Amino acid sequence: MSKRANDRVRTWITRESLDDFGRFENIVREIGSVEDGALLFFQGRVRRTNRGRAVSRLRYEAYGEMAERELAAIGHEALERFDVGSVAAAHRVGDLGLGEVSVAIAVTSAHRDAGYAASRWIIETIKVRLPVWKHEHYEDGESHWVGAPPLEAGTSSGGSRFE
Amino acid sequence: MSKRANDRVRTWITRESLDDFGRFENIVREIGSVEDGALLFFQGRVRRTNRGRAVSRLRYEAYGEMAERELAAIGHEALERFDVGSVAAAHRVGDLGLGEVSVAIAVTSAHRDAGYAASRWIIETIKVRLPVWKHEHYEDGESHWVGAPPLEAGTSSGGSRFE
Amino acid sequence: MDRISVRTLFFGVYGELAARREGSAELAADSTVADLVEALRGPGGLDWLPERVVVAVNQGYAEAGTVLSDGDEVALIPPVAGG
Amino acid sequence: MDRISVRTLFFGVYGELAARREGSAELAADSTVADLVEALRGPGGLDWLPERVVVAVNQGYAEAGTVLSDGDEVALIPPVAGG
Repeated sequence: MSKRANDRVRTWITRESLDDFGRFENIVREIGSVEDGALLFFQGRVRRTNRGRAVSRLRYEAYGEMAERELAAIGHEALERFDVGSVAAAHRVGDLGLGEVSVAIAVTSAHRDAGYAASRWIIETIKVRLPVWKHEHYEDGESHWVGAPPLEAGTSSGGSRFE
Repeated sequence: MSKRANDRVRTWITRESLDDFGRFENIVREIGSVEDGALLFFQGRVRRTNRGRAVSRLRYEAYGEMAERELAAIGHEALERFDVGSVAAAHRVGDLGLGEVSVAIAVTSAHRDAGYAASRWIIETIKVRLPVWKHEHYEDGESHWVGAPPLEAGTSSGGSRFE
Repeated sequence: MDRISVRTLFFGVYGELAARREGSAELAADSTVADLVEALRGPGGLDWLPERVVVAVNQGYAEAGTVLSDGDEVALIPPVAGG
Repeated sequence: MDRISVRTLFFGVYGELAARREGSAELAADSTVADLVEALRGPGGLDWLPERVVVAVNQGYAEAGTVLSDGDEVALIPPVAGG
């Protein structure tokens, strides 16, 4: 592989929309190579229904500097663990509406086996390691920090005390 | 799922470039829904090196009408086999240069498990079922039908008798 | 009808080896795919064609025992290599 | 120095439950992450904080036995939910 690892990994945390495929197309063109026969692009999007509740919108909060570091570390670790050519990964923070992209991951590789495996590993690793939290708002007016333990009666409704 | 199966599958064989992500972005927007939390987009590209040989360009030939039928059947079968919301898949024919996209597959799904599985199943199924053939040209001037049995001495070099 | 005529298509390396992309074959009525392949492979014919070659009839994969009809389109399918 | 001071950060639901996103804590020198968590959970404190809460020190995940230094940034990390 002729490019150095740093030229083959691009990661970032952003308040700006990640909906546009084209942004990633340009990055893949920069960091990929003609030795890559496969591109795998994953987008996570805000789904209307989560655990049976109708979501209206949500907010992602990140531990900014640490999240940047962790995402970069995940990208570089993917390059070491899998036979892939390049990795681009971004996570959105702030307020997102239905259908908006919360996370996007592009992996190029010589062969598709490594690409599928790396893409899957990156999203699973983001979900356990990236210091990002999701505050879901529901159509019934309630809100909830996803992954948080259930609160005692009286504090679970009426939404967040912070906003 | 509110959309009928025909509105959730889009497949085509084309001589036109598939390189542009944006084309797929628009199709995904048409056939996907806000119940889809995951999008998986796969591109197969012309790789410089194949089985140790330096590829200069290649040509895909398809059994046109049958290929259209088979690709549509694969798309619909994916919808039945996996819990996915929509499938878009296209295969290129004609002359392709290095780095050009030969096949592109977009799958949307409520959850990423089904999306990864369906995307992988579609590309593997295309590779065994779609009546498409690849004629590789190498930098040394030779050419070869991929998957074809080795020809006898004297016929293996000098390229195809057809073009 | 005692005899039927089918249209034959040769794709990929088969087109190259047969030195043609299209042809036609005359067969006895009620001939099967296997009968056609045997006829094509016969004396002076396409002896390189695998006995168990993959065949599509009227644009769908067919079995060796599939019975052919007059006017059928029969494609000889080398190993596919899409993707 | 007998005492150290660390900056504490509360993310996600912890910020909500603590009714603050930032704070500070005074500890004996050579205190560990576990000592800080025990102090935070103490009388009149954040009794809902899990004993084995995930903690980052200076923006990297840390162990319960990690020794803290004056000026460290210590984040209390609820279950993450990115992606």
